[in-house]
Amino acid sequence: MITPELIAKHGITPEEYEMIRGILGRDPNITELGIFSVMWSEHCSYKNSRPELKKFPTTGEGILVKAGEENAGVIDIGDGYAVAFKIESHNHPSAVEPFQGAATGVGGIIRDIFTMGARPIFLLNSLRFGDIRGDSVQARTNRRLFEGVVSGIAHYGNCIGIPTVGGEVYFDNSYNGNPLVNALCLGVLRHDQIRRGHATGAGNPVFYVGAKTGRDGLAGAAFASRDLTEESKNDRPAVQVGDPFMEKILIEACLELFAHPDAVVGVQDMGAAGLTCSTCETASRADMGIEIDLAKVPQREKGMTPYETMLSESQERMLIIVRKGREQVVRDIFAKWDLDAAEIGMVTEDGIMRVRDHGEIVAEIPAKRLADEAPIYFREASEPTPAPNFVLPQVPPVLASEALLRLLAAPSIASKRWVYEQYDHMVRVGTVVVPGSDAAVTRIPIETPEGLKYKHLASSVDCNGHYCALDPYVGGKIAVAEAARNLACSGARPLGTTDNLNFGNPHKPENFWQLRRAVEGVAEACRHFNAPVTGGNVSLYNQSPAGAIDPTPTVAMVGIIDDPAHITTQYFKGAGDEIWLVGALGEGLGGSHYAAEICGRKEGPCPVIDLAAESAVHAVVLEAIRQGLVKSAHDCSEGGLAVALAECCISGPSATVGATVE
Amino acid sequence: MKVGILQFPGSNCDQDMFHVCSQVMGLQTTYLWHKNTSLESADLIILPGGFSYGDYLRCGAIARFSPIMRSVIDHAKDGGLVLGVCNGFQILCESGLLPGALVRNQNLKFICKPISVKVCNTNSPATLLAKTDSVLTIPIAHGEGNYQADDSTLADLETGGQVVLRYCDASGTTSSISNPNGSRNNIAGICSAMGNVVGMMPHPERCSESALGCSDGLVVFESYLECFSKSAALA
Amino acid sequence: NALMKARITITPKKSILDPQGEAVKQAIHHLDMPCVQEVRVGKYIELDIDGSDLAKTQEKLETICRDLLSNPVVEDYRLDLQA
Amino acid sequence: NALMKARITITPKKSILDPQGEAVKQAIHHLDMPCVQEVRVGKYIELDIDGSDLAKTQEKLETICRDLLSNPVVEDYRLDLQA
Repeated sequence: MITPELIAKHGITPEEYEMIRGILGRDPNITELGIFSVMWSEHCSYKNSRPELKKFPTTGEGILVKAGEENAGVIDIGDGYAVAFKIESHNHPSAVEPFQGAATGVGGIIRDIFTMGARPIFLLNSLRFGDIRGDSVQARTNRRLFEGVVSGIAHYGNCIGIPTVGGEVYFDNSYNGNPLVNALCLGVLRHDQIRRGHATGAGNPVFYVGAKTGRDGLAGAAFASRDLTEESKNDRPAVQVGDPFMEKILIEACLELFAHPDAVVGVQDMGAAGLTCSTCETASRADMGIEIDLAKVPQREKGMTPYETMLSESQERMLIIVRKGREQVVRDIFAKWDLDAAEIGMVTEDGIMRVRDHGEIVAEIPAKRLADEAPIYFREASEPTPAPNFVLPQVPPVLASEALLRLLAAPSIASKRWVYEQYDHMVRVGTVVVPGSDAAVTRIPIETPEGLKYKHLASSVDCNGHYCALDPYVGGKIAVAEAARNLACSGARPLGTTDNLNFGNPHKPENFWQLRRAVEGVAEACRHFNAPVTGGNVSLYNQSPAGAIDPTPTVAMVGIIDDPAHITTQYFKGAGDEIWLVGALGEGLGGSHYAAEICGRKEGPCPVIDLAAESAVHAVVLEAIRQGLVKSAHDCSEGGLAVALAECCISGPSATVGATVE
Repeated sequence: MKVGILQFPGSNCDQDMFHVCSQVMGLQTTYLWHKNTSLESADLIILPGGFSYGDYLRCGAIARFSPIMRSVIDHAKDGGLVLGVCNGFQILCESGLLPGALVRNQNLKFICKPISVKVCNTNSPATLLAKTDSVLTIPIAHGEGNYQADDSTLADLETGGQVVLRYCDASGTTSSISNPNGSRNNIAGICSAMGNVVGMMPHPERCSESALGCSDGLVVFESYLECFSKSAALA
Repeated sequence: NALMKARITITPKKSILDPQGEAVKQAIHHLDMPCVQEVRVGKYIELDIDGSDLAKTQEKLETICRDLLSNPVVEDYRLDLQA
Repeated sequence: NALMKARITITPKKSILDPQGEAVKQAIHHLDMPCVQEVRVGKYIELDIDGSDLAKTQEKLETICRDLLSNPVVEDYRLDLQA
């Protein structure tokens, strides 16, 4: 029986429930209510942030698949090749179980990439935790979360054989209890290999491939058709477990299948909301219907209800729309790789997502209205009271030299070797610049009429949460500028951007104001650097015990280095080289790590940024690199000029060098 | 010399090995799928790095029962050349082609970094062209590379000159500081009593091109080519 | 002095996906023992403990099993303590 | 049909370095239980087996324990089979 409490427990408002009754022309049954609740969640529908996301620049001459069209955007890199890349978050699962939460986050983003027909090439991640120093219970918890997340990412990436070549790790108490785990994957494909998630052609069979379905991720689901006794409660794991070994063979099997374009009509990975999301989105994109029977879905546990099967978030599963008559191609390939491949239904013309269980209808919903017409909310925004301005104390609390040492020891600035040495960052023999420099540089093998050639891609992920807390608009611009700066220092020009918007509860006007202003800042800077947004992710309701986390619009940028001779790293190469500062030094210390670490004050104002001056600096650096004048290039970010100089001296692989500066 | 590279479902470095053997060394190279039994008359069999069967139970524990391994064991018994790298080395130990076992790293963490190793014996097929006691920089990437064997096996390895590579520091001295994973006697690579089967944890295929920063690993592949052409001349 | 021995077995929770159990089951079937229906792979920890106060040690070990040795979100544990 | 249950514990040999055991011992000492002298961390495997012929199954399992489930070079195993 559908009661008001049950509707509320599904996160559906009374108004939304009326919309559902309007769409169906009747009351929904429990399975349909579950389907609407997951498809109209913020995570799937972006109902609170969608109006803001429209402000991102998503077009450009290299864009082959635009943001929002498919699972990931695709950008041309020349010679008939292209790259698909995207960043996604797994913040809340990682707070529950750091190892599996982070591991399944990596597994999920990899699926979004190879579902586009691309061979995954590398991974990046951006991690944020509360402070790990000291012996307080909170610090110990943060260390446990930090260690669990890193080893979870290492486990999944290392086992599946995709190198994690770069990223960033930040520590700030605004992330206490709510770590941020943003993972990026980039894949390579030829233009003719692009696969889309469309269920076209009535009568075409719908295949379910990959791991069996269990009750994974259902602990969050508010309802079980059986009463939720204590006993049945614990057979609902609170956590999805990733199986990287299974996903590796799923990649090989899928890419082998995609080499038969005549057999494959559409592909979609089962991410959040598993079977529900993949079926209705593929149908909706093609303005078609889809009909499946849950009795044919491979299941890992006995007696699963339709509600549980449709909402299960078991990992490593894909939905494939096959051309009628070519079913055997799919069965043979998946048999070779010892994977399940079950025909569970077919495409229909009536635009309805119809779900049966042993023939009996358990859900019947118009696919388009479910997938694309979630309610859109225009939340109220109001500017929070700005933080006080940081006034440099007359007498500096410590000697400059000691301040530098303390800054270099601060976890956010200190070397991340302990992290990236747990990631296999060399597999696929493509990593030209290993972690520890401004941007990772990876070579991409491509076949050309003249034989094997290499493209060189640079990638970096950045965001300074302090700045965004002080001024989300300027902070958003700086996040993009810093990513572009890192690319320029490596000799690369920007191609495209993907962003992961990590914010607090949108129902609080101050949080929503931060989201809006950050999006506007990121959008303006992406337009300025001609690096269109190819897609990304929104994660809201990120709260620490003290309130919303610092607004964190993580920005990842991918660029291309036209000539391998231009590949540049950040560390000084040898004595006698001159050191040049390009661009002027700012004045204030508002929002600086000096203010926070040494003076213990997280205060403003946020540093100013002049995008025109910024791109002029990038142009000068790139031109100098192209003329062979540059041995190394590094950007000033957290800790300013002093830390930047120190990093240039000590971050080289072999002997360290010194530097004298007037 | 024809090269056969084993492919298990969980292998990750098979494509890297293929790249170095065919593109860099220009050798005729083929993949050998673990469910088959034919080695397709390959002269050098390479068991690449990766997680063969998802590394459940123990690294290589399940892979050793693949049909292809029967043929590899026969190939080795007939004196054929076999090279196991990282997970390949673990499979060779599990299947009894090499003594001892690889257990969890002492710090319980996966380690991926370039590391110095000393060439301890230059008449193994993998180090024929290297200079004795020379120091090579070759990356390691493993979570279970801690070589263990009982005292008598260890003594036989040392006296029989079967230790091929040892972890050391840049100047070539072996000590517990320069030992990344707790391996006994800093062992990084060994060969069988007959010398034709070699297993090593470091990945030579990851440093065979200067474009990737270091080419110290090339000497391993060149040594195999040299060893093959010399034995072919004798036959 | 007196010595106690604790044997702790930690297994994945019933409905949690156990890829390792699955892989070992397949391998056992390949070694022609198809009659094996289910395989669960977990951890086994053995402790030698000084002292003889069974009750106090049992209580201390319960907390250690819960906080350190097992992850209650995904694993169950069984503790057997003997003198 | 009848079901048999096999419980297998696999522990590292005394002579072999057991990094996990060492690490767990340190961690337990940090949780102020210094009376723990020795810790060995191994694997616990549980099998549900169709059939009821204990002797034949025991013999088959011994080979599987030796060849697949444990590595005699570094590990010992104990097998306990019950109907």
